[in-house]
Amino acid sequence: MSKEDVAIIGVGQSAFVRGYQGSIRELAFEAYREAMQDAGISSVDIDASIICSAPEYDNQRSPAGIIAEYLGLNPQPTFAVESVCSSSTTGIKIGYSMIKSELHDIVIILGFQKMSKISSADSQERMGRGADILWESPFGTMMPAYYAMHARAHFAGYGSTEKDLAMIRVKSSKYGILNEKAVYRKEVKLDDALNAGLVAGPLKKFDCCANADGASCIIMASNAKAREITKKPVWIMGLGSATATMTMSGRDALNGLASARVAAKNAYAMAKVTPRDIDVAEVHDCFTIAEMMAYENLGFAEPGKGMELIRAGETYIGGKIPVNVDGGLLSKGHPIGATGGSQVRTIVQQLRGEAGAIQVPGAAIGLVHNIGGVGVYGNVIILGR
Amino acid sequence: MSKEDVAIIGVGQSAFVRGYQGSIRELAFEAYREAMQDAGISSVDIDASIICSAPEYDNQRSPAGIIAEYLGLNPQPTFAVESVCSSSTTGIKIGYSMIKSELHDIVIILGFQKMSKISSADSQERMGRGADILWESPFGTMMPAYYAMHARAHFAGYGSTEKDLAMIRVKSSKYGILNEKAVYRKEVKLDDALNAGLVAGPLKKFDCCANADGASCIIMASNAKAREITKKPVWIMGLGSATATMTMSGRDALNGLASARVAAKNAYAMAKVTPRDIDVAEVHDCFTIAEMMAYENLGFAEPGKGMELIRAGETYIGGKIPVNVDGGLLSKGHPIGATGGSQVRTIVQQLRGEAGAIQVPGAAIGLVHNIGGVGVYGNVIILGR
Amino acid sequence: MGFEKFGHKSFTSLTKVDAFVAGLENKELKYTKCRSCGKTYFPPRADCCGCLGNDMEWIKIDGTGNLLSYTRVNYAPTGFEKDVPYTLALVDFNGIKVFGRLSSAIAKEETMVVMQLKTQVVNLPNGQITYEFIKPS
Amino acid sequence: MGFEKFGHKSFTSLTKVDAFVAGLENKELKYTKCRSCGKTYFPPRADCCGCLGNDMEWIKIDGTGNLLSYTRVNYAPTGFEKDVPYTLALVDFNGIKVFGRLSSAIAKEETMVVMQLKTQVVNLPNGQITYEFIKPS
Ligand SMILES: [Zn+2]
Ligand SMILES: [Zn+2]
Repeated sequence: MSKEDVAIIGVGQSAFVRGYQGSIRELAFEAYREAMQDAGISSVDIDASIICSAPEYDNQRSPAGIIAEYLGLNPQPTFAVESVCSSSTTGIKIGYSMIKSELHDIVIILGFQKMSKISSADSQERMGRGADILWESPFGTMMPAYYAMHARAHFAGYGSTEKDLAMIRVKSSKYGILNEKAVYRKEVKLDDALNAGLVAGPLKKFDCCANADGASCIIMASNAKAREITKKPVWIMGLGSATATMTMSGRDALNGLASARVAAKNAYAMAKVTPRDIDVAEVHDCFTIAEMMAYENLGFAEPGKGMELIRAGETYIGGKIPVNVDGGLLSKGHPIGATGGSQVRTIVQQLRGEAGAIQVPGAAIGLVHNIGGVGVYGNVIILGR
Repeated sequence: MSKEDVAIIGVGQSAFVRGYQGSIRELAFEAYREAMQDAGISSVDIDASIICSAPEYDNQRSPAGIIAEYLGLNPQPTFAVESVCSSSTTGIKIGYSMIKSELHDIVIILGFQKMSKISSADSQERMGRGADILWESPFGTMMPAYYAMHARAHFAGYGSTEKDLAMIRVKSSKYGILNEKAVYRKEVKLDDALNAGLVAGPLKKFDCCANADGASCIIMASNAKAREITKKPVWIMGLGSATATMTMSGRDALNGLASARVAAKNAYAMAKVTPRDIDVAEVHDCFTIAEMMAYENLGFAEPGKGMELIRAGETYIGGKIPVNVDGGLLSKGHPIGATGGSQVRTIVQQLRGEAGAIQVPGAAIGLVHNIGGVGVYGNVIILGR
Repeated sequence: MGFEKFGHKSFTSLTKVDAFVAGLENKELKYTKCRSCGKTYFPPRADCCGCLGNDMEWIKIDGTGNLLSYTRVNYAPTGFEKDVPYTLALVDFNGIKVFGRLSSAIAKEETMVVMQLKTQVVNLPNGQITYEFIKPS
Repeated sequence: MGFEKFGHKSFTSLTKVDAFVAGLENKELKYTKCRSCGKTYFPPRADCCGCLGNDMEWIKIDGTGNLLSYTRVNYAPTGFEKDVPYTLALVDFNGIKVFGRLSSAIAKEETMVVMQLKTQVVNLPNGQITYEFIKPS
């Protein structure tokens, strides 16, 4: 039995693409339009908007203001939220609290990122400055390097291998091909993944997700409003959020993400369910190793046993716990602020039974795991129909 | 009788200075230390932190992560919030909702800004990019220009004058001299203000607040925790937030700020009080005209009658409605993300009877008016003891 | 692409309404109107927040408007220093409000709220294109 | 001021712990310890989040540590392109964990988790100062 305080009543997503030929407001509108049509409401019904993205990828500062204006959401309140790659699930948590606290009845969570205006090296420089600029960035850090250090620690501690990671990418590509909104829709075979060039050892090209431009929009409502508006509300059962130190020096170990572990524990406790109750999950696979760690941090496998899940195919549809059956970040691309909302959208479609070719039969409880930075921020959301 | 759901149990502020000789994490710690000592709690008591600032003034991206780490607030959740100059009162609203919704019991709102690393022209360029970069920034916009246009419209519509604005600055300086944490503590005489050089006509040098480096910290708690921790809780009675279009083209008129008007209406309604019930107010006087408009938008005066308040001295201590008796932004300086928290701190001290030389006798209900951009974002908070 | 040509200094190159620049090149300042619901937009938009549609008609802004407010700036943000002083203004063309600069040909002394103005496209020496407000002849 | 000298490329000049750079100039890598409550910090800090104090003692990191993890990067962010490839590492010195680069003198083949390492201060050709991890002699 789900908690039925706050529901998701509409979801939308733009295509995730390499170089979006428009402004951020126009990109945001694509997700907004789809979510609004999904919910069947109009802008006057919305009480507040929460705009989620990481700054410095676009010249427009304070994007909440201009996006709220473009969506027709004045004079309702708006503001921007950021926890890098987990910004839009942080937005979901805030949306929940604003509705549950009775400040607002209907809130939209709009996540977006347009990364294509800057080069890949500049993008890594920005992500590098999302690490500690006093003590780590001066060494030339970047996201693939941090996750590579986690991979190396996982290999050393548990005996997982490059092949295990490649198998995660093969699964991603199988489902990514089916996702019309994904940026990468080609098959990746095990040998392709294993033979690709090293980015940051042991991570190779296909272990890494691509930058992309994209937007997502989630519309949340109180129980009363949700009952009025939709026949298929999806309820927020559990929310967990946690952090770990930004500096690697402050971490106990690099073979998992402590923030995800704590966030998961809190989300399960709030939802009063266990990992075994989850029918379908979206996890933050910005790198293959991130999905491997998620298996363990979410309790789908014991610590160090995540590799057994992928080896046995248990995270495919039909397995014990289907994970990232929409292709995940590895195939969809990772437009930072939009990513969490896209994950939530996939789970909502699954719980409504509207997931088409990737439907997990009978899915009733789903989970979203969205990570900001290298586990600096961890958000876990449990949804039920 | 105040609502007693969520209280403020600790307040702190760094000195607001021209060029802070440290990093943003160290600046944040100064406000945090004072607030924690004020509340008499330790980091393990805190359930979540909300970090408020405008980006692009410092190379550190995703500052919430590094600041939460420096404050010793892992693994508790954190995230960044931005609504430019009103970021930290947006943080207060989110903190309220997280406590009222029972997600968390004790939350800190940490606002900061370090602006001194960049030149004044670069700072205006950034603020300029906080306007619509497609349709307004290409003309060379900046904050003083936008507020100057509001001043001109106010003069033309209501007959207010440059002298009225200068009188607001004179009041500010009278109280700013008494504020040890203010960046500007010299007397400004009426003639000084009237004879100063034009920045953007009709606004002159002393009509404009100065950039500053600073931090503020507000600690909020549930009723149960507040009762346990402090003998002088200050309660959140009302919260109102609203927006106006970022583009000037979308506004009905420039002689007031619609977002402040709507936010005030909502805050009064939630608090079940009227403007006449307010004993002391902190309003967002980034420019003198902003204080003038606030008088009217908050209902302290009828539209067009704000000038009568300052002419009659009614916004001094002893007047009908003392406003910005801590010197306001004009004297304290305006470290964007820290400003709202500093305003809240002043009102909390007033309601506790701890405001010293600037104490408004018997103050029981106070108001904070904090504006982001040129009225793009408006937050009004009503506090009661 | 193409939108980077607009304004004294451009901050962005991509928008779905870059036809606005083509309009300027034809000496026309245009707004958009939603063909589905009739809502009008200046600044022009590609999407209608009223009806969620995206079928827009471009219409020329004609005639005279009245000056709602203005300011003459003596300082400028980075990139605009050489233009100082210049006058920013908001002008109402029968409900369509347009933000821009006043022509430097209009004397400071004669500038006043409610004065009548019309628009004129200006090709700038740096190759950029913009519009400004001038006195009706 | 002074902190901009630290690292292959600096992102900031101001911190209250710029004495760290002076330490490097004396060939010493140091952490801080709170004189009030004894809590130790690397990276070094000016403030103690344990007791809210700010009276810190500087202590040298000595001896050998063990390699917790590492990665050899083939791509670099803007400003570090010429350094590629380089190896980032986290090394544990008896509970004090230090992030940095491995000396390029350590062969790729012999790099492995748990290998023993010590620190060495390095003056870079561009005038910057940093530290790296080397094999104990
Ligand atoms: Zn329409
Ligand atoms: Zn201590």
